[in-house]
Formats: sequence, structure tokens, C-alpha cells
Amino acid sequence: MSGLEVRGLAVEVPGFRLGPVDLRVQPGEVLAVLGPSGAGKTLLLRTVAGFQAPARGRLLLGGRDVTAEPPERRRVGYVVQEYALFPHRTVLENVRFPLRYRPERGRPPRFTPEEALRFLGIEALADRRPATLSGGERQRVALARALVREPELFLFDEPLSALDAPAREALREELRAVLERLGVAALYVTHDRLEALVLGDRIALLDRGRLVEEGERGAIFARPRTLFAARFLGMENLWPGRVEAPAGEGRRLRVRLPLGVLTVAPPDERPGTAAAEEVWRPGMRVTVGIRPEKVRLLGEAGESPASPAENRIWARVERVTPWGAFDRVRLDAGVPLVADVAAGRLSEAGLRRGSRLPVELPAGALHLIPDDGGEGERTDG
Amino acid sequence: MSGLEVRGLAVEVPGFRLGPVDLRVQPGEVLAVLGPSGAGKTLLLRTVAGFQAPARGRLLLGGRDVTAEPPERRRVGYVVQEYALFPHRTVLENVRFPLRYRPERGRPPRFTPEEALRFLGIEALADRRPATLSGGERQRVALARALVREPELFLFDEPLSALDAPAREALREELRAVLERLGVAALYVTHDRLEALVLGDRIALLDRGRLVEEGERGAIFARPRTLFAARFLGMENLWPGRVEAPAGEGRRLRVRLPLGVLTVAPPDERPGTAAAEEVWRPGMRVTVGIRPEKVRLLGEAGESPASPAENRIWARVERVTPWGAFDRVRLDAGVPLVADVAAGRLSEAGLRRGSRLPVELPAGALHLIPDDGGEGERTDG
Amino acid sequence: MERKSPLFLLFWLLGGLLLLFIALPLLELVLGQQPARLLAVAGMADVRAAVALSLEAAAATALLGAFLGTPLGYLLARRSFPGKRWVEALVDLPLAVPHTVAGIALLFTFGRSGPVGRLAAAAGIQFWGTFLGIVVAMLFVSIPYMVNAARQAVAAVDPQLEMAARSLGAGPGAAFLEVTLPLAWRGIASGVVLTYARAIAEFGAVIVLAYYPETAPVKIYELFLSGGLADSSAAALLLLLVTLGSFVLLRALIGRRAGPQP
Amino acid sequence: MERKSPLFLLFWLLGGLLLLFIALPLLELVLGQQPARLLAVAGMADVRAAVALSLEAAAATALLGAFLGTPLGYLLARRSFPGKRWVEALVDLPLAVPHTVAGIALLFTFGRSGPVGRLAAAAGIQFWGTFLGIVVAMLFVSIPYMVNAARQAVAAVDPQLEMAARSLGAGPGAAFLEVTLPLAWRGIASGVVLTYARAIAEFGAVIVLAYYPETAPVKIYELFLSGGLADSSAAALLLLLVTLGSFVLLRALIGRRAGPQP
Repeated sequence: MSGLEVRGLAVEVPGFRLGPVDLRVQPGEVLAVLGPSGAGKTLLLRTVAGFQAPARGRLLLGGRDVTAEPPERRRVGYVVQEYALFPHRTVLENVRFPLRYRPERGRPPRFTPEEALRFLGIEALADRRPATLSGGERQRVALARALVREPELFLFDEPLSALDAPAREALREELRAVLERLGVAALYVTHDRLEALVLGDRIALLDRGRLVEEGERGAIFARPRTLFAARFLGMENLWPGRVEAPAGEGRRLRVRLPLGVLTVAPPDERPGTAAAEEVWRPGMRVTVGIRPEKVRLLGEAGESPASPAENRIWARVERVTPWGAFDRVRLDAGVPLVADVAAGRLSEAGLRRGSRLPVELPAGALHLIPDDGGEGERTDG
Repeated sequence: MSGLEVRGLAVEVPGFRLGPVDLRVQPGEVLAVLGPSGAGKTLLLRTVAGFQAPARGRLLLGGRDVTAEPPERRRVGYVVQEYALFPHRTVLENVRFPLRYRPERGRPPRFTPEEALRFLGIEALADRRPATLSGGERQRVALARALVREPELFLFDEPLSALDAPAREALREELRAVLERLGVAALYVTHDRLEALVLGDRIALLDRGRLVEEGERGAIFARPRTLFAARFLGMENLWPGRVEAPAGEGRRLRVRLPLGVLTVAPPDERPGTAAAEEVWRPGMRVTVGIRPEKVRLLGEAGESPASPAENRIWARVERVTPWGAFDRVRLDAGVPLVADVAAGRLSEAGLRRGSRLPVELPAGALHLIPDDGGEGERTDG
Repeated sequence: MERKSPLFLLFWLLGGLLLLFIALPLLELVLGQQPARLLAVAGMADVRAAVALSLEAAAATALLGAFLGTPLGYLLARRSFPGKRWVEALVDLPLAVPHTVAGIALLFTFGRSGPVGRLAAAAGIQFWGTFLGIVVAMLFVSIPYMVNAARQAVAAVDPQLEMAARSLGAGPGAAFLEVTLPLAWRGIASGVVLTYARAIAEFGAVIVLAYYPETAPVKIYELFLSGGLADSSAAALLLLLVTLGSFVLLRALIGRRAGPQP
Repeated sequence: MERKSPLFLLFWLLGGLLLLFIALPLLELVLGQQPARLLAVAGMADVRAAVALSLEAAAATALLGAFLGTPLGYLLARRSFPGKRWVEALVDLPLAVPHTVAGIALLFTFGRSGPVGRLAAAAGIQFWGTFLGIVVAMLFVSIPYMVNAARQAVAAVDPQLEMAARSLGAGPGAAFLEVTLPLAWRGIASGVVLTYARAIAEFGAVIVLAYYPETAPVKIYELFLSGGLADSSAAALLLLLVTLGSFVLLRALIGRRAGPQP
């Protein structure tokens, strides 16, 4: 296969152990490796780039085993924080750099330096020095330079984390667009869940050297399988509960929580796995979670209950914090409850601190996490 | 008056000139000073703290003229990036530090060190060294230390900007809560508009040493008076236009824009200013803006047109970027159009890239900015 | 993964050669001694007096250097003032002054007919051929080390800490003594050790300004001229061991590598 | 707003005193000369030969030092290896070795009966009393400056730039030559200038290993012993001017302050 394949990779450096890690990145796919600082993200990236020898395991790049190859024999486009442009050379000289080390000098490169500059819309910068460029221009030069290397894989090591918020937002979208146009495989390391969400087709979650969870970006945000993932990905509402009984129809369950008994509708399991009734047995201890943007405040203007009276509770508004396009509302429903609502809708509906209002927790938005331990358990407390 | 009063303040350093700046901060009020890097925010803060002598103007703190006083004679709680805790002292020693330099040794301090630690819930950290603390713990220690100083004003110099996104979000909310409980005057400098929005009761916008605009946080976000403010505060949709005629009833106007003629309903002007019809004369050149979260996609699930057929245009979905609690939708309506919608609602409604759908730009959400120049003009291009 | 390229093999080779060039002479000095001779020389009263004098003068120089050099280091790290670049150049100047030239220049100033010498003579103080003269010569050649170490130590302390102290009510002096000095002291202490080492090593400036009383390097040279290599090398080894011993002891006391970082 | 506290007034006072201590002897050396005597000494063939020899030997030392010291500086900046702390201590060692001790240790090794001396003699090369011996003595005392300057210059180049070069296809040698060296060269060049200045200043180690041919510091000392202060101070001023002149010229060539930063 093409792209990247990581098999049973383990890396050991003094005081830290990474792995074993198994990963695949297909051409045209971006895998975001997300985790807190100290999780081993950069170590993983440097091992793939060839700057760190693994203790065990294999790395395949474009189907070729490169485990023993030095960095200059691996075709990777390595893009780091602040972009590592050569400051003593012009933009064009930077972009030409890889050409001098091509083993197959006969064949014309897939991207000439000039084509790479044009592809990224920065022909006009050719004679500038990196020090005179803006953050966005540097990112484009770094991408152009990597393109001329004809990489089989792009590696990104938090390229945006040194930028301030407005620049980061703009470059994040631009990078996404460029990666889509290129259709190359990429591994993108970040500690920022929003960056992982914007840039990753799939997300792999790394914690203290271990690959905790991996999945399609929508799935891993909506249905994390561990408490660690749920917390790290911003599922603000998480309560311990116990499965009471199937709720009658189909896959619906009733779960007892600190704020009462709620109906939960787990999504269809994937083919080949057990049906919901069998997985979630009555009496089982679980954690129930709901993302704040899925919580519906029924007093909110324009909101009407979807299925009447189901999972409806009363709560009091404790604090409303503006958050840009939405407001984060902290409520007291016996237990703390966090909801995100469109900016200003709450005050338009006449609700403020101290208001009591009905809240709906849609059965389909409630998510179950088993309490059988795993990576999540350690952070529970 | 109590709090801070800045009158005609001008500061000159080699290569940069700040001011003249006039500001007031009342007790219990947080004024966020927002601006891009290089705007002079930190210089302003250092001048208020007493580390930089102004070229002109006066500073009043608690009604007392402190323009000529050195920093140690001004009662300010100065909290900087990474918090500047004394690394060679324990938490308690840090918090006790200001007591040794109190001029009025007889009177008991309003907060003893122990009370300050308790107020911030960090009694347990008293014997720890700063190096062993988390970011949130450091913030609390810095606040406790400043409290013992009995400041008449808190000064914050981007304390959160060195933190990563999840920590920043958590500490932002916590800081807001502490400031509300204290009810002290505060000046909060930041380049992050979200931080200004969360923490500032009022926001002052600084650009290249000049105070561009100042106002209540909701007003300045919804109704910026300059193009610079509109852009910097995230009003993504801004189009040049020309006033056609009053739209009949009351204050409504008709404005010709690249995407057609729209009805605009400017909010009531404040008492004492001219009525809308007089300010926005037919033929006048204006910029019309709308915040992305105010744009209504009518194909979106659960949305129904508020006032039928008014300001309705057709647009095609170009790109949908997940943005956490919402999705940012870039549309083509002849001109580019940006809308923020609740996360996932677009795909729930079966809309994706290439879909065409009706879009409503509510007349009350459209905002007018005069083209008569001012600070905004320079960034127009 | 770091393969050995031909260039880096050459680097290791050249680096090793250089290390050998430093280590071999010192090893030879140790291995070439007859223990009996070493003991005999160590028992000579004038050799012992010379070594003791070197240690005392170097210690006095280092302390005086710290007292005079730390304030200047602080000012260079924290303040901007007109002519700062010239002051920095002046501080570094003694490094570029050949040692005997320094000695003669000091003799011109601190000698009996020099401006400082005459003033001092009126107060009954003499530099030429005295302990004070040795300290003056040692201080002149070693002061750049002290000032630059202090400057770097102060510069490494975040100025925001001083600003925080000021805002919490401490005056500028209190902020220095309570915050900057405790945080910079290790760096300043390394500067003191470095100054001490440079002072004990000095020969050219000392021999011109104060041949007598004889410091150890002067005594070794005298033995070399009169008695040849055997006695002088025994004395040299003795001085080297005493110097390195005190150097290592001082480094251990301040708890970190105090080597120079030019 | 920065008020003068009593502590900082003391700082300015002590700092000024120290600057005066450096400047005054050099000023005295200049002002105390009779121009006629200076011209006469400048016309003496042996003085001119000594100055020229000093310049040549110091230049040779600086170039040799750069060739041998830069690789070691690179390895210390970029690689970790067992015993690295000992290697760093060894590199700094010559700073703590008294100058005449260094001369005697070098004589033990490079002299006629020393291990290197015997080997070299078989190849017809002699160190004792030759140009080569002068260079060996100068190199020994100045090598820490060169290695540490190169180490800092390399350490100041972001290692990510080398990694970027490697990932773009350059081998380790090419990454060094194309990226690290061009970015570090100014720092390395300052090290060369520093090494040159330290080499030209040396007296103690040189006079033991190679009294003849006479370098300028040796010649000045000889004039001081024989003719007294007048001739020797004229020669001293001459050497100082030539040394500082070449030093300033080199600094200007590399385009920045090349002073030591210990």
C-alpha cells in the first residue's frame, strides 16, 4: 500500500517510553495525532521522520520499509513550528533546496520550484528573505519547499502553535484547503482539539506514550470510547450512572444518573459487534456524557421540544460566558450542566443568571462510556 | 472618583508613540484593552504601573494623582504573562512579600496572606515552590499575592497567552469569576478578542498607539463604528454599499450592495444624537456588515424565516469547517459570505458542499459603518 | 539513526586530537615527576610561601572583583545609557592587552612616579613590589570575566520579577536585594571562581609590577631559570594541584559547572 | 520614573571606579610617552621583528584553533556522548593552568626529551625555541575560547533547521555545510578573533617554551629588564596599538561585536 504504515512501533528515550503504536495513513488522508503535552507526539513524528531510531517495530512509507533509513532517504515533508525556513537564503533558494539532493536527477520533478510557488500563490515572494515574511507567507513557503521534495507523507509538528489566535484560525483553514488540493497523506500533531477537528480526517489520541483511541473525527468527538478521550475532546457533561433496563423500543436504554433517570439511544453498533442490548446490560456501571452544544435550553428563542417530555429536566442559569459565536451557559440541575447556545439567544429570550428553565437532553445525543477501566479510568477522580 | 482615570496620556519611546489616551475604569469594572501586537498595549499598562514615564498627561488612581509616583507607591496588582512568581520562595513567602513594604504598618491588612490563600482556595499550596505548580495554581498565587497588596487597580498583561487552549479557556472563566467576586477595577490587556469578550465589561481597541474605539462589550462587538474594529472583532462579512432611500417605516433604510438591495434597520441612536434618517442620507457610501453567527441559513434544520422574503438571497455552500460548538460555512452569494451554524445542523439538514440554499440576512442584524474615513479607512484595501 | 558521515568522522578525529593536545602535557607533567623530588620541593619554605601568596592574592582579587564588578555587570544588563557600547568595549579591553604591556601600563600608573602611586605613597601605601601590587595586576587581567559573568547572571533573571517586586511595594534597592541577587548569585559565584582562576594563572603583568614578593608562577619561572626543569616542574605540578584543587572545591561549593562560557 | 535609589548610586560609583581602573593605565601608557622615543623604538629592527612575529604566530594559532576547535565545538553543542561533562571540563582546563605551569608542561611534552618532541625530531621538526613552539604555547592557552565560542555559535542555530535540511534530502555533512556553518560563522569568527587576541597576549607559556625567537611581549620584558621603563613602555605602546588595531580590524570584518562573553 501507499501512504504510511506504522507497525508495533516502540520508542524509548531516557525517562519516556512510546508505544507500541499501530497506525495507517492513506494517501489523501490527514491523521491528526492529538494529546496533551508530554504525550509523546513529537517523538512519534521524529521517529517517522527518521531522527529517532525505534526500539521495536517497523515503518513503511509508500509500501517500502524505511525503518533503517536515515531522514534524507525518506520522502517526507517535515513542517515544524515556525517553519524552519533557512534564514540565510531567499524564498526561491529555500524552495530549490531539495532539488540538489534528488537521487534521480534525470527525471523532471513533479513540482518544479516555480510550479510549487505558483501552486501556493507566492511567486511574488521569490526573492524575499524569510525574516521579512508574515506567518501565512512562511507557511506557504514551507509547504512549497516540502512539495519540491515530492513527499509521500507530510509531517506537521504543531506548525500553528506559535501564532496568535486570529492568524492561527486563518492558517488552519488555509492549510486544510491546501492539503485537500494536494491529496497527499499527512500526519498532523497538535495539542489543540479544534485544530485536530479542522485538519484531521481521522484523529488518534495519544496520552503518556500510549495510543488511547483512534477514529474518524466526527465519531471520536461524538462517541469517545474512554473517559480520557471524552474529557480531552471537550465533552463537558459527564455523569456516573447505572443501566436500569432497556427502554422498550429497540436499542433504547434507561439509565439512572444523579439528575434522574434518562433515556439513552445508543447509535447502531457497527456490523460485527454485539447489539446494544447485549453490550449495555442492566446493572452495569457507565458514564453518560453529552456535548454542551447538544444540550437544548427550551426557554431559548426558536427552540421547541423535539419529542415532548422525554429527558426534560429543570435547571437554573448560574453563569453565561460569551464565547464568540456562542455563549457558554453553566447551569445548576442538581449537578453542574454546561450548554452552548448561539450567541445572544439567551438574552433575547429574556433569560439571565438565576432564571429557571426546562432543559432537554436528547436521547440520541447522550453517549455511554463503559466503566470497565481502560485508559480512561486513571483520569477519573 | 475611585478606580483609574487616565487623562490625555501620551508616551514616547524610541520609534513609537502612544496616545493621547483618555480612559476611566470604575471600581468593579474590567476594561479590556484589545489590539494587535505592536499596538502599544503593554506600554500603556507599564505606564499605568509606573515603569514608564509619560511624555504628557495625568494618571489618577483612587482619585490621587500618581503621575510622578514610582511603581512601589502605586497600589496596583500587576499580573503578567507566566505570572512572575518569585521562584526562590514558597507560595506563602510570595504571598507575604507585599506585607514587608506596607507604609501603614499599624492597620491590619484587608487581606492577610492566609486569607488571600483561602479566598483563592489554595491554602494547601502554601509550602510549595512555584516551579511545582500548574498554570491554574500559579494564576491563583499571583492573584493572592496581588490581593495582599490591597490594590486599587489590577493590571493584567496577557496573563493567559503562554498557555495552551484548554488551560486558557479554563483560566479565563476562573479569572472572570474571581474578578466579579472581588469587585475591583481592572485593566486587562490582550490581543485575543475572545479573551476581551469574556473578561472585559468594556473594551478599548488600540491600534498603532491610538485608541480607535471604546465601548460596552456587547455594543462594540455588535455595532463597531470603524472598519478596523469590525475586522478585528470578527465581523467576517463586510461589503461596500450606498444608501438608496429610507425603506418607508421608521428608521429602516434600503442599501445597494454587491449582492443586491437589502433592508437595514439600524438600532435606535442614543439620546442626544441625530435620528437614523438624518445620519444615513441617500447617496451616502457605507460599509454594511453582519456577524457570521447572525446569518440564517434557511435550509438549516429548525430554521424558519422570521419575516418572509425580506433580505433573502440564494447562496452555494463552498466549504464547511468544524469549529467546535459550531461549523463555519463559507458560501458563494455572488460575493463571499460566511455563516456560523450550530455544529452538525448543516449535515443533519442534508446540506453539503455545492448545495444551494436560501439565506436570510436579518435587517436588524445588518450593521452600517460610515465611509467617512477615520481609523478604519487605512485598513480598507 | 545518526549515521557516521565522513565529515563527522573527521570531526571526532580532530576533536580527539585537540583533547589529546590539552591532556597530554598535563599528564606528562604528572608522570614525569620523581616523587622524592616533588616532596623535597613541597618542603621548600620559599615554594610554599609563593603558593600561599598566590592563593591569597587570587582570593583577594576575586572578592574585590565581585564587589566592584557585580554593580557594573548589573548596570550593563539592565540599564541603557549613552556610550554603553564603549563601556562594553572598555570592559573587554584587558583581554586584548598583552600581559607584559598590562604590567608596564600598571607600573606607569601605580608605580612610584605614577599618578595613583604618588597619591598612595602620600598615604603610606605602595604598589610596586607589594601584595597590593600583585592584586592590582591580577584584577586588571581578570576583571572582564567577573563583569561579563555578573552581566549574564543578571540578564538571565526575568526583569518582570523585579517589576513584580516593585509593584508589590519594594523600592529599587529592595527589589535587587530580595529578588535579583538571590536568583543571580550562582552565576555571579561562577564569575568569582573564574576570576580567581584567571588571577592565580597570571604571570606577565605580575612579574613587571611585583617580581617580589614572589607568587608561585614567578617562583616556578625563577626555578626554571636557575635550577632547570626538574625543580621547576615539581613546583609547577604542586601549584597545578593546589590550583585545580581549590578550583574544584569552589565549583562544588556553588553547586554547578563554573567553567567559562565565552 | 526610574528614581535613583542609594543602592544604585553606589552601583554607578563602583562601576565608574572600575572603568577608571581599566582606562587609566592605558591612558597613562599613551600620555607618558615622548614621541621621539616612540619613533626611535619603532625604528629598531629587533622590536619590529618581534611585533611581526607576534602577529604571525597569533594569526597561525587562530587559524589552527578554528580548524581544530570548531569540530569539537560542534560536537559539544549537538551530540550527547558518555563522558561529555569530563570533555567540557578538559576543554576549560587551560584557563585554570598558571601560565608558567603551562609552559613547563608543554616543554615536558614538546621539548627535546618529551614524547612529541622526540617523535617530531625524528621528522626534523623542533618546538623548543622555534615559531612552532610559540604557536603550540599560544594554542594551549587560547583553545578554550575557540571551542566555547564555536559551541555557542552552533548551539544558537536552531537544530530544527538541520532537521529540515535532512528531511529535504541533505545528508548530515551537507546539512552542516549548507545550513549550520553559514548561520554559525559569525559566532565562530568572533571565537577566532578572541583566540587571536588571547594568543598575542601570552607571555608566561611562551617564554618557557620559546624565549627565542622573541615575541613582542618577551621583547618588551627584555627591554624592561635591560633598559628600564622608557624603552619598554614605548615598545609596549607600539604592541598595544598594533594589537588593538588588528583586533578592531577583524571585528569590523566580521561585522559585529566580537568581545568575549564569558
